Amino acid sequence: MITLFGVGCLVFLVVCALVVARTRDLLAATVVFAAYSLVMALVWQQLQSPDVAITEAALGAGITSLLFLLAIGRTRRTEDEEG
Amino acid sequence: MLKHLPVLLTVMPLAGAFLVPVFGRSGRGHRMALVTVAVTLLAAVTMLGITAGGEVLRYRVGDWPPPWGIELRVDALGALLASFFALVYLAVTIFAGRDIPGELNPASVHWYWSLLLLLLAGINGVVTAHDLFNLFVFTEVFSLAACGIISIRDRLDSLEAAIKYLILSAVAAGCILLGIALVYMVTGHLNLSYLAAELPMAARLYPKNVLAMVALLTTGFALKSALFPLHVWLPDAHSSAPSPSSALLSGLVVKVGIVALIRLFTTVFTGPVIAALPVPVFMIVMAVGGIIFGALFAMTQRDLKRMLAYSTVTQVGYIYLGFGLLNETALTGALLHIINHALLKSMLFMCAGLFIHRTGKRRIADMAGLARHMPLTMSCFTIGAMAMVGIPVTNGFVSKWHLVLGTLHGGQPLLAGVILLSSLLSSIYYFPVVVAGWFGHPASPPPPGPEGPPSMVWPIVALASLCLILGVWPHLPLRLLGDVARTLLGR
Amino acid sequence: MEISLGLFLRLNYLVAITLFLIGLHTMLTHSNLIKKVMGMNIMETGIFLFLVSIGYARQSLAPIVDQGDGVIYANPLVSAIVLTGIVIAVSTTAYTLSMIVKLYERCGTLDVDRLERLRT
Amino acid sequence: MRHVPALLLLLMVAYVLFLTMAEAPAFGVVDVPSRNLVVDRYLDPDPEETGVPNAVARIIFDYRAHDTLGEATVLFVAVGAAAAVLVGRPGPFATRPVTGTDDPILRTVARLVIPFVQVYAVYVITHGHVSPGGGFAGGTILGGSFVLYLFVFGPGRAARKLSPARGEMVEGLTALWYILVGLGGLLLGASFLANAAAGFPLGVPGKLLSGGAIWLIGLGIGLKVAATVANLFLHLAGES
Amino acid sequence: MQQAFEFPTAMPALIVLIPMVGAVLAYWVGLRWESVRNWLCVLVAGASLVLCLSMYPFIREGGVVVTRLPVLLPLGLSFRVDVLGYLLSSLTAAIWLLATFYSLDYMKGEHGVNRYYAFLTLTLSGALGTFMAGDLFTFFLFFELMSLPAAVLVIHEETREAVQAALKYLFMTIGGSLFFFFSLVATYQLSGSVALGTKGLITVATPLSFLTFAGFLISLGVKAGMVPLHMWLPDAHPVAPSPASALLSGIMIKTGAYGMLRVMYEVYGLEFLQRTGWNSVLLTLSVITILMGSAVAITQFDLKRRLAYSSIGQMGCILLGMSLMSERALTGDVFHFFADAVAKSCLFLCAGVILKRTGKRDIRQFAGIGHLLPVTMACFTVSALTLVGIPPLNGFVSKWQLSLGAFDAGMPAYALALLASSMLNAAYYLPIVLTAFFDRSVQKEAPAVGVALNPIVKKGAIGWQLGSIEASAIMLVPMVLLALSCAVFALSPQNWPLRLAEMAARLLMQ
Repeated sequence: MITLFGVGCLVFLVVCALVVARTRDLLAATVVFAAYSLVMALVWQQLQSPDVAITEAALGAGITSLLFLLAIGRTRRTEDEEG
Repeated sequence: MLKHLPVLLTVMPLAGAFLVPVFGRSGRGHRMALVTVAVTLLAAVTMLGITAGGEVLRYRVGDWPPPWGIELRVDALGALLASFFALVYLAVTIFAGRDIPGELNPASVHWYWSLLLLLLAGINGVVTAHDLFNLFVFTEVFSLAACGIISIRDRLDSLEAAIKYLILSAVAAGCILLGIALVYMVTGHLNLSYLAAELPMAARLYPKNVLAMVALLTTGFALKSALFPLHVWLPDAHSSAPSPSSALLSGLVVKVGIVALIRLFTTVFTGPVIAALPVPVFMIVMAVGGIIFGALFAMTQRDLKRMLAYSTVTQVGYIYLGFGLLNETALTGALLHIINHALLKSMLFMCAGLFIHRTGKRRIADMAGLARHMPLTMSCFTIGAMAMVGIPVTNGFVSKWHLVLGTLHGGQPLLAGVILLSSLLSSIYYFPVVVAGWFGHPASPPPPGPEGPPSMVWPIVALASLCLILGVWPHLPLRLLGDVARTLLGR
Repeated sequence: MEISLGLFLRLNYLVAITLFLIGLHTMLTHSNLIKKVMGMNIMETGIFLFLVSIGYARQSLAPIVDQGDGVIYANPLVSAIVLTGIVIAVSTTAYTLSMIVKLYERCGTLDVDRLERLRT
Repeated sequence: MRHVPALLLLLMVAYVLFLTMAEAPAFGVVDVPSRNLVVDRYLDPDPEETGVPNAVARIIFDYRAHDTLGEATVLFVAVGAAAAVLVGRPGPFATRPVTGTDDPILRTVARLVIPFVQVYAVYVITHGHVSPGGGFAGGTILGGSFVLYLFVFGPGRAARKLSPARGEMVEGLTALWYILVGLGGLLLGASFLANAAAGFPLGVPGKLLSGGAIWLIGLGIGLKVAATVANLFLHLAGES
Repeated sequence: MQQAFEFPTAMPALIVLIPMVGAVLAYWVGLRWESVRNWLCVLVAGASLVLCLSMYPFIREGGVVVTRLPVLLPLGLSFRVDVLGYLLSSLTAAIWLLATFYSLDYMKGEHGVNRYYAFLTLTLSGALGTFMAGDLFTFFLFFELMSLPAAVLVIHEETREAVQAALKYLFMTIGGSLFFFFSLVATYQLSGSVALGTKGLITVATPLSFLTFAGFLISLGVKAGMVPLHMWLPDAHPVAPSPASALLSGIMIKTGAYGMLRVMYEVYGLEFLQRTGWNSVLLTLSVITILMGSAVAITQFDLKRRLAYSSIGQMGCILLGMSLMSERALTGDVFHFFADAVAKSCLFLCAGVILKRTGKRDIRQFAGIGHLLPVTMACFTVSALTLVGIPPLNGFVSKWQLSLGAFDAGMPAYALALLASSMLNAAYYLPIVLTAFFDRSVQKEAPAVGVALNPIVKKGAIGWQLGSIEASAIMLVPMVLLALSCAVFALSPQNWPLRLAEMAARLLMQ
């Protein structure tokens, strides 16, 4: 796990988390979140636990991002309220 | 068959809950829920019969020995709690039969019964669990189910309260899971007894780790059981929920977190290193805060259910105070108060529910003269109010007696003062409602017809009379809880 | 120097705790409900990263036990716990988002402070 | 900044946690306290106890099957409660974004892709105890194929394919299936959710039908998760 | 110390149980037959009086009637009737009988009568249980059983100020009982038992025992109307129906003083109190209560409020008698229980008649009502003079004994306090009597509307100008009996209550 790729993934995760936290546009946050989940699935695979990797890919990247998209579709896209 | 009772206690409500969406669509859901809860009550009472002698039922799920498989353990405390919780559940389910169709839209009524059974399964799961991760999973089950029965009311304030409750409960779940991860990292076990064996050695090697773990687990379960500074979600959640749900939430759900903490602190965190941690002191401080602020806030409420919700914050404070003192009498008082408050607060919320069901009004000011056309419900509410204040004939008095005696055993007369002050404060916000009810003059003419459908009135009367009976002959639960407290602290 | 080397060797734990804290911070301080749910997910995946990192060993293989003995496998119990955790996280997210959608239908806003003003 | 108390709290938590990490057992080494007798038995090379090579599947569906029952219940509760909320009458700010498209490219591609996704999903479910994957991942993929159908052909046709009532029924039955397998173990003389001890045929490890109860539960869980995901998105898309 | 031999009979439990069952029966019967319920209540009160008196043979040689019911509640109930308990419970039952008899006519045509009778009888059971309690826990239980139903009596009129007064009464009573609860638990913690009758449960002066005595003092002080804690009394008594306020003033506030007596003499013991300086605190408090109560009474023009403040003054005298800690003072004190109970209930009953017949509450309008209500005002005068302490009446006997006690205790100054109390009593009672009989100025307009005129004393028979509008016989008989008992006992050679009081004092001082 102490490979460059592993460390790179971890740093990418932290950056993605910060971006999701900071951005005001929820759609962008969802896309970054999907990327975050995918890289997280990669990290699981790095940590030698494939079961979790597949589940994270299917549930995290797939379902959760879809849920966020649908929720934003039915509510509002940007975070701060104008008016 | 008796050997399998511990697991059946959880599995039966689950099976019932899964069957409700299949068969319970056209109104049969309520009957299925009733049958399931009755059977669970039967199972719990038989287990109480077995464990009353001090014997502990150990059950290995899947026949795997403890550190590998999951073990369920039911002692006298677990059986007693399960029995009383199931009893309250039966009363509330009967009450909900006529109350829910009025309050919810027809499409989601059958889901209400399913969620009700899932909540019972979650509670029984936590009460019987003897494995840390299993405890976490069933804590999540009952948290989500509790949130479900709030949001099912589909009004703005219910949804907002449910979301706030769920997010805070998710934070609590995060803390608990991180706590479990830390404890697994240093001990390698999840079964509570093996954990207790490994913990002293681990505490010497990784002291900060154990400190963080204890703090996280306590915070998580305290948040789930609305201990004072972490109680912000409770008033909105318990007042905007449908009445039977608020009865269950205030009566049972809030207590399960405390039961889990008591089980952790008396079986796992018993080593010398952890005894040095000031966790009980923090609990007492928070409890005192909860007692005082709960009472003060309750006095300023105009809505009856919000007042009852804030009163729950006070009563949770009592239980944590008794638990934090860690001496035998105080712990007996705390455990007895868990049962007494479960009976009392669910009965009071059901009374409030019946008042709202009849008159459609929720404000205390509208309670004037209610007893003229609802004498039975009002007298049950009066018994409940007297028990909350701790008048001698009621069960509230018995647990207050042990709590105050416990504080004196612990050498803290000041805490006894806090308990008595809050009893006075609770009389100040309960008795005006009772007095207005009996002697006030109703603003609008009472609706025609009897006091309320019998299926709503009789559970209230049953619970109220049980409160009185437990007040006059408290020896059955008292003797059991005395032995349990001795064994729990004896270790 | 010794502390920092120790910390670098435990980079996984560090990142896990950082993700946990970012998630917790987002949940507690952001006023938009959907943003809070995202924070919840980040917090939970942070804990899962911490959990799986506990079970990892260098040169270990995936816990499919078919290479005979003398081989180091990753800790399967941790994966089982994380699997259950992920499903719980997703269920909580799904349920919260459904409530948020319904709340938006009722009052047209997702901002917690605005909601507070609306209700009182 | 009115979030100062929250920040202070977080700094305290961060400080304690990082200190804990500094002195925690090393990362990636074998002699950590968590590698003890518990894990050695889970990784027991000759699988005559559970009959499946995938150690994680052993734990999920056999050693700690009660946890997975709890977790399947959490899924059931979440989607049940979500359905109970979403069937409510629409409020003033209601919007219905999912309407399905009549774009021929999307429709034909979808019609082509969905069967293959479902085959792959069935593969992942049934081989859960042999290779990585398992009920949850496979179920999600199966559910995902239904969601694809929902997004492309709109909630109306999707509801005809799998109506919410029938979806809930499937959910209930498959969850019940899990309990029935558990009760099977109980009725066969062993305890609830027992596998080898209750005499389920373990078959040849590595083969498809090996693992006795594990295989049955895996199938049940797969179907349940698929039904749950489908049901959830049907409600979220606002089928009423 | 001669250990009083105990007679294990179930009599006390029976005495307490009858009114409880009676109350429930009365409420249930009252829903249909009014008169049957009325006579049932009178019967129940009479029965408890007879049963109380029937305990005399045991009590005569200083014996004690004991009943133990270990099964109930966490600590079990026990009753222990010694001379003091016997005297006060018989007194309670007697006055309750007279008040119930009186309210047969007083409550005719009122609203909520069924509730009134049921709770009146229930409060009787509470009062009797309090006087006959064998341990502090039973005392606390029946103390509550008496206080809470009494709130229903106070709130009977259901007017705004009735509700306010009842709420204030409730909160102060509950606050007081919580202090008692704390002391009860602390006593159990300090001495391991709460039983009365064993001397000196708590003898070591620790901070907790200090707090415990303070708790007892505050809780029983609230009930007895000690000055800083008396605020509820002047509001509650005027609002309640007259027979109820007669019982409230006559009996119920005495339970507070009785509790103090038991706590001071049996739970703690005299030397402990003297050593820790509590007796000086008690003495000052009682003097303040006397002076404050009587002084404010003078300024009150509502008759019932004046009587309420007078009760506070009288309770001050009783507390003073207790704190002097000499045998003769104690005799006078116990006798003053008797004298004040009789006189004060008679005064309230008279006030009730005045209110019912003339509709007047304000003393300044009482000009000439002596002629309208000759018998009532006669009883009023006799009772008033008793409380003032004029020689031939009970009041003088108790004041005399109390003063002697003060001299025995070596604190003659407190005899002055008693003298001052008598003079102040005179200051607020005599004006009423004078205006009632000798003020001929007003009295031209007709008495209150709708008052049935049934003249007993015919016009001109003994020179009265106007036909009297005297109350019916049912209301007059109890008043006359009470007034007579103010005089009869003092005049009769062997003053029966006084002898009992001496026995009680000797028992307590052992």
